[in-house]
Amino acid sequence: MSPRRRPAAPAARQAASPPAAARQPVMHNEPGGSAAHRTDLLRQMLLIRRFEEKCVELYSAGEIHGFVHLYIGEEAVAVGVNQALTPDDAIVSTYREHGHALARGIPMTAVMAEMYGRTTGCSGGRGGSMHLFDAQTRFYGGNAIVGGGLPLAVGIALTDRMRGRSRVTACFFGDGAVAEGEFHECLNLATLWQLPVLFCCENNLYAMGTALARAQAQTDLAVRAASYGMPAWAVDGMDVLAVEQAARHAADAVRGGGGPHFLELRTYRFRAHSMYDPDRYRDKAEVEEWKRRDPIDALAARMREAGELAGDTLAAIDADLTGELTDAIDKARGGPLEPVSDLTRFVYSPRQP
Amino acid sequence: MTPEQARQMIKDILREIAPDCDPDTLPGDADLRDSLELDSLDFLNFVEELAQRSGRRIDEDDYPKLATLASGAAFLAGS
Amino acid sequence: MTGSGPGKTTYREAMRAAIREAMLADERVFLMGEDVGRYGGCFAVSLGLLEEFGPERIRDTPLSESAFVGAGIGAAIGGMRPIVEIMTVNFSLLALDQIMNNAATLLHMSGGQFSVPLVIRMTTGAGRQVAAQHSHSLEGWYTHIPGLRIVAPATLEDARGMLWTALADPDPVLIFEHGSLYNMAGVLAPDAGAVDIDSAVIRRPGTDVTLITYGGTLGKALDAAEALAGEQIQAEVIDLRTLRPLDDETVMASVRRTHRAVIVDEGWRSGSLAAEVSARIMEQAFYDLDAPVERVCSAEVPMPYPRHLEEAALPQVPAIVEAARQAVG
Amino acid sequence: MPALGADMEQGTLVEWLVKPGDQIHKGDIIAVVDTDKSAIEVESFHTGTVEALITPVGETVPVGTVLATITETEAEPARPGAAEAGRPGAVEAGRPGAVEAGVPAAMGAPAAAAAGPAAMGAGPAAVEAGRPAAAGAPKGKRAPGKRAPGRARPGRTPAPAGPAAPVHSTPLVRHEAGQLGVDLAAVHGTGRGGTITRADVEYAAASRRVRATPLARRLAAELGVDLGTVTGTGTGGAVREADVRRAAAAGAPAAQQPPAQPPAAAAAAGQAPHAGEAGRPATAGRAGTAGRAESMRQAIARLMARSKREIPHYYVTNTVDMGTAMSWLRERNRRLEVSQRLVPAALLLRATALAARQVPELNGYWGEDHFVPGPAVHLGVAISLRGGGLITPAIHHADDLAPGELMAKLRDLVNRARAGRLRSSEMTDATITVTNLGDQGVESVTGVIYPPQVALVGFGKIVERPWAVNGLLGIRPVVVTTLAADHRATDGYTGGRFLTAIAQLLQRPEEL
Repeated sequence: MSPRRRPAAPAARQAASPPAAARQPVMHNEPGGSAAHRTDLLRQMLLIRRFEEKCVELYSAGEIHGFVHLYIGEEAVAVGVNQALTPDDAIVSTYREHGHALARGIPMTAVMAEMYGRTTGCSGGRGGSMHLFDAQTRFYGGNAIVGGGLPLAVGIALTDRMRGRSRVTACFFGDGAVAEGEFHECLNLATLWQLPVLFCCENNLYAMGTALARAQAQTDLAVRAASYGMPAWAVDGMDVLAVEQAARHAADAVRGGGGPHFLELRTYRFRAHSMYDPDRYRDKAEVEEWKRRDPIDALAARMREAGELAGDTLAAIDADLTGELTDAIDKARGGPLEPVSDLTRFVYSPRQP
Repeated sequence: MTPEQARQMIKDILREIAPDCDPDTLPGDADLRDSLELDSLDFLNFVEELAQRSGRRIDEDDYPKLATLASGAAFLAGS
Repeated sequence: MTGSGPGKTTYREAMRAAIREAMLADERVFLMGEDVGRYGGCFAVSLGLLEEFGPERIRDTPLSESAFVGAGIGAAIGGMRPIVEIMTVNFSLLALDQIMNNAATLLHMSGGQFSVPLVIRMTTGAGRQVAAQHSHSLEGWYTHIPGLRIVAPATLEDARGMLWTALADPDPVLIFEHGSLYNMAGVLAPDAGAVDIDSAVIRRPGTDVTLITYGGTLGKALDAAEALAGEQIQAEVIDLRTLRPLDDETVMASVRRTHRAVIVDEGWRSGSLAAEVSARIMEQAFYDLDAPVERVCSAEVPMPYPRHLEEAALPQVPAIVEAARQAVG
Repeated sequence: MPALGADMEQGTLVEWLVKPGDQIHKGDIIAVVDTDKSAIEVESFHTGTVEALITPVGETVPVGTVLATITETEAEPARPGAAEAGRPGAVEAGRPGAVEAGVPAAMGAPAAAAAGPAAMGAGPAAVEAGRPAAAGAPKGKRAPGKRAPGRARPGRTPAPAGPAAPVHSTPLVRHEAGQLGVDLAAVHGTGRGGTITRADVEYAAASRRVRATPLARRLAAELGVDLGTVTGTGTGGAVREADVRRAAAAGAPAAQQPPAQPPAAAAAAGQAPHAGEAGRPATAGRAGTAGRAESMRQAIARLMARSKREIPHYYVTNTVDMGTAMSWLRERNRRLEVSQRLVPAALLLRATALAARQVPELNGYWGEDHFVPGPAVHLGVAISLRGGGLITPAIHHADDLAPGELMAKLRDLVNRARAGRLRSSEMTDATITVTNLGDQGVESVTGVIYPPQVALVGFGKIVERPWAVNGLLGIRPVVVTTLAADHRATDGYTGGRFLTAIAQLLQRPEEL
């Protein structure tokens, strides 16, 4: 075992340490900041958390397969950003997208069924964990090529722009994508054409096993986006209220014709890159440090502090979610498998006779 | 040997040499070699068998006398 | 738009007319690519269209193939009917991720929810001494990919008529235009319009051997057939037109008549489209073959610059004639 | 089961003439086999003890099947020139098609039994004889569990090769076999004591498969053409569509033979007399069944079509004064018993045999691209069978036989041919063939060469004609002699020399 390295300064300070609590937004200033809303945010984050935990269990039990990338620790990003989106808006996502999908409102039953490869899955079972799609909610996948979703988002936004529609396309991608050529091509193009794209960079500090500072010459990703001439700023991705606030601000601007905006959402994944990995690339202490800033615990604590969360509410929500989850798993297990005779469906569209 | 015996002997030998033919149906004056498609070796066999069974010498000069059933029987019965 | 002679039209003009017609007929249609606007298109296909349709619909893009091809895909799933022009097939490799991983797979990955009605046009092929990064015929690579439709107009009629059908197709269609064809001139019927993009056609009937080709080598195959006719060998020439999915029926029907096949393909021989066609003939018409299938392909070398070497690297009429003779015996 | 002809795929064992424990010598007749053509005696090529009879009487088995095993007591020295004798066969069998018939390559070519056909000669069969017959005559010990794989194509008749282990060969030969991908266990050795020679390996390698296009194969199957009889005009001699169509149009031949007659049925239709004379039960199948006649017809058709297709024939004709010869004959016969007498045909054959010795360019075979001289003069004699058909067994070393001996051989051969009792070697090695249609009353016959021989001699009827000698006209018996010869092998001049030789020989009958 080689000695663990801590990310070098100055990135270490910025990247590896959670933002100071003092920088957290003040609750009473938040838009739509009712207790009921915050309870809903808590519920959504918990739903994602419980879903992902269940995936670990099911994967380990051999019930679901493939590459499964968990969102545990990053829930505040998906839930926060989604607060700023309307049903007409679109989302282009990554392979770590269970949270995005659930936050977007794709039914848990459909997402779970997709894990099981059933026709009742949101992609009809064809996609699996990395390729969740849902036309209903304008959820354009589930893209498992790092950076591959950005051009799509640009194109979808181009459509809205050309059709004169006031819509936002939110494009999620990780810090790893910033190193891809497509990132730069797309930020350039989107700005050049003033397209309504909300770029949401989930900076969880690691491109798989490569720390940000080991891959990026400039680790302040918002700065790099800003260099293309679009508004860009960093947000504490462990604070769902902060994320929501930033996303609303950006989305409103995009919707209003302000061209693309860029959010660097600083977050952390608590688990391995994909289900299990040796985790040799980061320090256990670092993980523990970030876990102390668990976005769910953080929100619950603040709500309790504010007297918004009764003693048994969280337990009740949890029990509720567990029931929902059990139901989703039962439904997924009972869902039909596509007959092999349909193997080559969905390669080409059905032809008109 | 009566002509009838001679005729029967000739027929018997011909049956062996040409089993696909029935000498009974042959007109007495029909040319044996032509009718029964006997080649020179068949004919030689015929002559040899005839000489052996009848016990008489048959020279080449006698061959024309064996051309038909009638003449052959006459030849054998004669002498 | 005038052709090179009275009443004549060039391939380039036919293609331009097709784009123009599509733009007029469907407001969802737009053209984007490098230098399609002010420059008028690298091969002048879109000359004059910017002036007619404006910069919103004739979009010059930065040199970022992945972004603008991907944007075309996004626009297509968003509801538009984009025509994306890539200057040459060699550059298309910069967008291969988008073409392969998105255009060809989205319909499938989404369980049929998102189809990609996108048209990508690009120039392919050699013959203009533009050396090893602008000359290759890589359409065979694209024919490997399920989810794509690959077409190669080799005639004025197809240049004029394939685009509209491609735009009407719910799935991504790649149009490969051989660079040597743009100046090809001929008379195009005034009412020339949409043509199918499903079938191969027999460009010249014959009885003794089937020459199977497409795109830039169709002319060479026809010349070879003419030369063979002088030797009493009647060659049938098939223009595949659509390279994926292949029209097996037309090919096999011909091979069953002639019992011999020569495939002419400007791609490299190894792993080529010609190999695919040959394999299908073996699979489907083996017992009708009276000679091994012959292939005339490009030499396995990056395209050299000097004319004599370039000519030597490419399928030429004498080689086609020789291959046909070999097959006929 | 020996291949007694190119078209023979199977044979029915009619009778065993030996039993386990019997001492046998090379050349002994050990069994009788019924083919679609004739019952044929199978001779042993080895001296030894019969170990086991494997194929039971009445069973129809594919060519190449082991009939019996013989323990060799001692390897006899190979007949000098045996290898040479095999050569033409090798070449012949190497032709496309040898294997197509489904028989192991060694069984190769032409039709011996089936071959009788041609209006002429036992030629090709003869050629094969050296090799295939050997395969038919089981020899050596059969190694337990080690069955020599047949060279028949997979999926066809299971044809274990006759000769089985142990395989004798030199390291060089083994090396070459490895290079050529030849399984030595499946190769018949023609060398000393059955040793596999280099030539055997090359032969085996060359004869594995017919080169034919898929279309040609399909058409051949549809049209019932045996690809093995078709000459390919494609690259590397590949048989193509046009070749098959040509062959079909020329009346070539079903690839599949009708199944052999069950012995009992054959016997019912059989000819009794000579069977009895042979001292054996008349169970052996005999010529004359409809099925056999038909297949014989087909075999004749096939072979003759091939001959005309492949061989550029030229013809020369001569009319020979037979006055002296006939007088000599009459004088000679006058002194002899019937059984000792000669027929004129004997003189004609004798003259032909001697002429063939004098003009050896006409005595032999056409190989791939060159003439291969025959090892001796083995005179094929076309014998018409009662009930139709033709068979052309060979009189071996005919040039060494005096007219009386020749006559005796001829009578024996004709009797046995008509009784369906020919020997395999007689079916397979003629080097030149004679047809004599004089008995049918025709004046001349211009024949079709029996491939791969290069010459066919025809004699018409001996008739009296006005004849001028030294300016004086007289009546003389004359015979028209014709020669059909392969122009690839010889030119008309050679043919002329040959006919002249016959004419001169017939003028001095006392020296014959």
